[in-house]
Amino acid sequence: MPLWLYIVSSVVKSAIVLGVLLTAVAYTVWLERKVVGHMQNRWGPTRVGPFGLLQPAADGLKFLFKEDLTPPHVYKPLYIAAPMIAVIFALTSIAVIPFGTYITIDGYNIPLQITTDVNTALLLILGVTSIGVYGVALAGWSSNNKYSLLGGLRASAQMVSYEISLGLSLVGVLILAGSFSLRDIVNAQGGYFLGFIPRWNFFLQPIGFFCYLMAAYAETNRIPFDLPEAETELVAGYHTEYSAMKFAMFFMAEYANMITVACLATLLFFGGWLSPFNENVWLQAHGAPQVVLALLPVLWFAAKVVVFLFIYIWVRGTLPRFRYDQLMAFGWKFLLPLALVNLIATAIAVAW
Amino acid sequence: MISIHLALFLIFGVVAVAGAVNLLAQRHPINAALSLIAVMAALAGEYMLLGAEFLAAVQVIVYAGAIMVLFVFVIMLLNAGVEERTEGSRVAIIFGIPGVLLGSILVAWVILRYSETEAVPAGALPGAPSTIGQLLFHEFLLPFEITSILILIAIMGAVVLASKPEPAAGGPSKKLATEQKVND
Amino acid sequence: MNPNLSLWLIPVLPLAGAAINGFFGRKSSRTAVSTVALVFSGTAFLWALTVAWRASSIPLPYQEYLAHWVRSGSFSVDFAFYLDQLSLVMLLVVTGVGFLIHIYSIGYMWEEPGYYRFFSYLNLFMFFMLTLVLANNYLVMFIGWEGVGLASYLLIGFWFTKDSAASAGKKAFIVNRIGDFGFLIGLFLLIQHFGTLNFTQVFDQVKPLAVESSGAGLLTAIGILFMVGACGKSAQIPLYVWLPDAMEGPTPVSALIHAATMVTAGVYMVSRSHVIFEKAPIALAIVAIIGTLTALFAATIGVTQTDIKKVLAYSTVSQLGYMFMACGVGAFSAGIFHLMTHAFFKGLLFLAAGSVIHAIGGEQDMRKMGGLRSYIPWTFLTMGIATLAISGIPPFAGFWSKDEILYKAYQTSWIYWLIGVITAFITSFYMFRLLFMTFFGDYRGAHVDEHGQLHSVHGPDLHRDDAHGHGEPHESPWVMLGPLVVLALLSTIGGLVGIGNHFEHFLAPVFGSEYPQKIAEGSGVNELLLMVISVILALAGATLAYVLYVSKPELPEKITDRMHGLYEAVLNKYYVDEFYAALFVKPLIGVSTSVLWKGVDRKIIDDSINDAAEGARHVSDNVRHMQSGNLRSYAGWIAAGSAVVIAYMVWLGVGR
Amino acid sequence: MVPLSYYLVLSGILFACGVAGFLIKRNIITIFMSIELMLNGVNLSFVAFAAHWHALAGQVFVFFVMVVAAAESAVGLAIIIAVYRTRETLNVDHVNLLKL
Repeated sequence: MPLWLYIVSSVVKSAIVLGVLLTAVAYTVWLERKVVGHMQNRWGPTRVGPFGLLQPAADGLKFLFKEDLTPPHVYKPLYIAAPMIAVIFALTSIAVIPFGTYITIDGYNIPLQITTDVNTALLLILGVTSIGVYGVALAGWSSNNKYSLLGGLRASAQMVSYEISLGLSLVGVLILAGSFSLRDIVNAQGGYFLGFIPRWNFFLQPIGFFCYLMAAYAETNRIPFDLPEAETELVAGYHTEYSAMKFAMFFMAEYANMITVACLATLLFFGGWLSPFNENVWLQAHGAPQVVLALLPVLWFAAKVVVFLFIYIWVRGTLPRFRYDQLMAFGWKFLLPLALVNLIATAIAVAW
Repeated sequence: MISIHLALFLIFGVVAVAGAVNLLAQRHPINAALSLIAVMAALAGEYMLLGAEFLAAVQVIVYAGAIMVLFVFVIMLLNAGVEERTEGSRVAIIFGIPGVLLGSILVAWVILRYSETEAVPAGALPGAPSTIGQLLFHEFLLPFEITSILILIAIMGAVVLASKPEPAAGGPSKKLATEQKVND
Repeated sequence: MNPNLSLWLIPVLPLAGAAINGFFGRKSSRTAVSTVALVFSGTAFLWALTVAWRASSIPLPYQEYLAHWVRSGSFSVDFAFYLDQLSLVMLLVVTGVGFLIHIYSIGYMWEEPGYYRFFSYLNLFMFFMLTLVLANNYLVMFIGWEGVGLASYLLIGFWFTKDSAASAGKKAFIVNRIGDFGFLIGLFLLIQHFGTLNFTQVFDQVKPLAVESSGAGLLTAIGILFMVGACGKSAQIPLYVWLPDAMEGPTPVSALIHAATMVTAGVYMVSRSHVIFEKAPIALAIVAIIGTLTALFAATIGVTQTDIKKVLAYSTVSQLGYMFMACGVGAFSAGIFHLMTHAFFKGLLFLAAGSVIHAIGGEQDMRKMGGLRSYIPWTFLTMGIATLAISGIPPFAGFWSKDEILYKAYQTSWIYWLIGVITAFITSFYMFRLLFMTFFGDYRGAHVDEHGQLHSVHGPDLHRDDAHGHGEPHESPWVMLGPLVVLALLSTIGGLVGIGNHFEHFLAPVFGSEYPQKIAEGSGVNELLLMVISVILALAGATLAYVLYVSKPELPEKITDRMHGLYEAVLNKYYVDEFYAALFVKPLIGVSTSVLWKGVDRKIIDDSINDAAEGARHVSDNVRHMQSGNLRSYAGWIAAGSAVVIAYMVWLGVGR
Repeated sequence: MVPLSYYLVLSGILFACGVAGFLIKRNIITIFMSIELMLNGVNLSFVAFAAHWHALAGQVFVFFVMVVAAAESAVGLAIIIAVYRTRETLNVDHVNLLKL
């Protein structure tokens, strides 16, 4: 592949992914409001556009034009840097996530992924996620507000704790795939059990998936693990002192993280872009255009991600918040041992 | 012409050195911690250049993601402030910085003067996770097990040291959780 | 292939007895203590007999190697034993007489506190004496040499609560040290010049050397130094002064250590080193002169002593002089022969004296005895035999050995002979004086009514609780009389082995055969004449004693009155002790006090140590400020140190 | 292509900065971070040497260094908390009871 094509394709891919991602973030917010609204027997946003579809745009505009207040006794450099750190690292992790197979342009296979297939993609995502803690923690500390500080402390402790369970829950999948490469992991899930059940890791690793989901919810500070921003205790937690675009950045970071988690869940446990049905073979046999063949997996991928986002919102609308000690006890005394048992069982099974 | 490899090396190197110097210059521990994170991230980049992908990832996850989080956590917990200047510190600065400068210049000169100038190609030694794992669980199994015991001891030691003199009944403290993270 | 004689058992058995009694004796009954002591020393004696029997069938000398001791460069010393005819004789004498005295001691010491201690010491002495006798090199011999000194010290000071006993012990020890000093220097000379202390190796190297007849040389020096050591141990002029004082110890100790065995160690050592002495005529002459003079000198003192044990002590010194005289004239086998017979009769004399003392409740002054013949007939009988033996009346043991010595002395020089014969006359006189004063005439002592009162005035047996409660002198129990009888028997017939030079032939492998040939040359008539002269003189001495102390008891007073000055001098042992005190002890104490104690010890040693401590305190007082407790200063020091190391490495690298 | 010595120089500079930080910093946490900086400097030379000598063991060493550093910082920070609890200060110059 010539260098220019590499650069051009990278730039184009980055632009598309970023655009899609930000839009997705915005519409996840809309989706959440809508779903939660219906769950709570109300309508959610309805006024702006049909079904309130333009609501995200209105919100964005509002954030942009609101006055950006900076409280007087904050530690300014970090106060400003914190939301940036949060959003940057939230968006970075999407870079290594593959959305589909390849597009062939002029004889060159261009992977549907911003970077090339990195051998240690999963590790990079974990690393970037763990760095994401700094955004929350620094925001809480630099605000010079005790609620914020408590929120920041809670967030860092919580995220650091659940990161272990998160990592361990993935090791089972890694053992099955034998690689850190997300593409390899997805490809390892091709095929069917008994001819019709997709060979997804979910069916092999149900406990692993459960652990992953719980840890991921905690990592993203979502209900029922949203202690860092528990409004009944800490006003708004680490972003109490933030407003306008800075506040929006935290919001974006949170939803971007949700999407990353959903993508990972899809890739690791639900076959990524692989279809549950065998329609690709059928389509190829019937001479479907190449573009369709290339984009159909992306569609499958997106569909699965949306399902996960819906589950996120569903959980939010259903479950109450943990108490902090319950949260820690759950993480250390239940989730970690469970993930370990799962790991050992998987290792033994594979060794057999 | 500077190769991309050298350019990347220089970029990461400059970031690392800048972070290190900033660590010295900053008086607030949290800034120092952030500088150190920058150094570590830059070093992860250097590791990538040297082909040590796994180490680069571990560097980020363990150092930047766990150890430094722990530092930041403690700084926040103790609400560490700007360090005050004292007589001793001035003496240390007057003698320490020139000494260190002199020392590093000397070492650098010696290394550059006397070491072989054989170049290290980018990604010269692919430190893939699988090969590292092979090595770790075969040749270095005993050290690996010993370090795991070390970590276990460190966990218990940290819990004992950091727990309040009167152990509170009930679930694990926040501290416990944080220390345990190091096990990653 | 040499048979294994297990020589090591002989010394180790008494050591075991000493250890058992020493560690557990305090809590044990007297019966148990005596059983242990007797069993171990008796077994040693039996084993010695076995060894003697088996030794007749194997080639001597026999060596037994036990362990390394010193390994330093080419110089090495082993724990090893050596058995030849000489050590065999000594072995039998030591274990045999030692065993008899052990038996005797049971009766004699029964009432004493510290009974176990006594037997522990006694067994310890046996161990060291046997080590001395069996050693195959000078260093192991020296262990025994020092060990018997230690045991002697402990036993002399057995009644350590009594001042005179304690100081007598110290005196013995210190005087012995002077002798040991000479011995040690002799050993150093041996090491320096021959590189070994092993008897056989030393003698093999000495044998080819020329006789130092023209002037004094290395061997002469070694010989004289050895003689100094022997003088100390065997109580010869000028170091004899400790032996009379050693009589403060219990009588069995006097018999065993200060008559029969330990004091003869010097004679043994000189005989053992005969190869060296034979090459050094001057040293040999010195031995002879010292021996002769001591014999005469001690005998004259013996005439005036009234303490029964002191008389015997001077007699011992005198007899040892005889032995050295024999060695000095090259008649080593005669010396050893006399050593053996002397062990019998002098041991007997002391034991009998002990029996006498026992009989009259601790009295030692002969002036308070007399007429004991009828009270203690067995003691009288045995002591009479011993007296006959020491006086040289045939056919008792002393006659044969003394005659042998006098004959050999005559062959070397008639002066030795003359003095020897005069000494024999004096010996006969004072021994019969002792016998007559003790057993004849009327009992002059007080009848003991109140227990202990009399004892507190006299005698070393102060602590004895006189449980007999008698008013009359009484015969000793058979446990004491038994050894007396056995020794009397030996004193009677022990000399017969010397007839026809049997003993000399037996020892010939050790001492060589040159002297027997000389004897063959000498005329038999001459020997018979000398024999007759000495017997006549001995009988004359006995007769004189009878006249002075039995038939005309008032005569001695007159004589002493007339010869007042001389008598006083002799009575006070020629003022030798006082002379030594003035010449050595006082200046030594003065110098020690003024120079060594106040000068060296206080000013130099103490002050230097104190100053060093003070200085260290000052320095650390200043240095400790470096230890500021400031973490970063520590870090600075570490950094500076590592910088130095790095700089050094760099310099190494650059300078390469 | 980057010569090995460049990596070594970079590692040396980082190490020297760590030493300097250890010496001139007063805050005990910062001092701790300086130690981590030194460890990182050493790690870099390990990795560079591993690449240079084609010996993967160097990377494994770095792995161990990281593990030990993690244990060390856990205990160290716990100690710092304990010290702060009793001394109410993080300035090492004020924590100087370790003297006569």
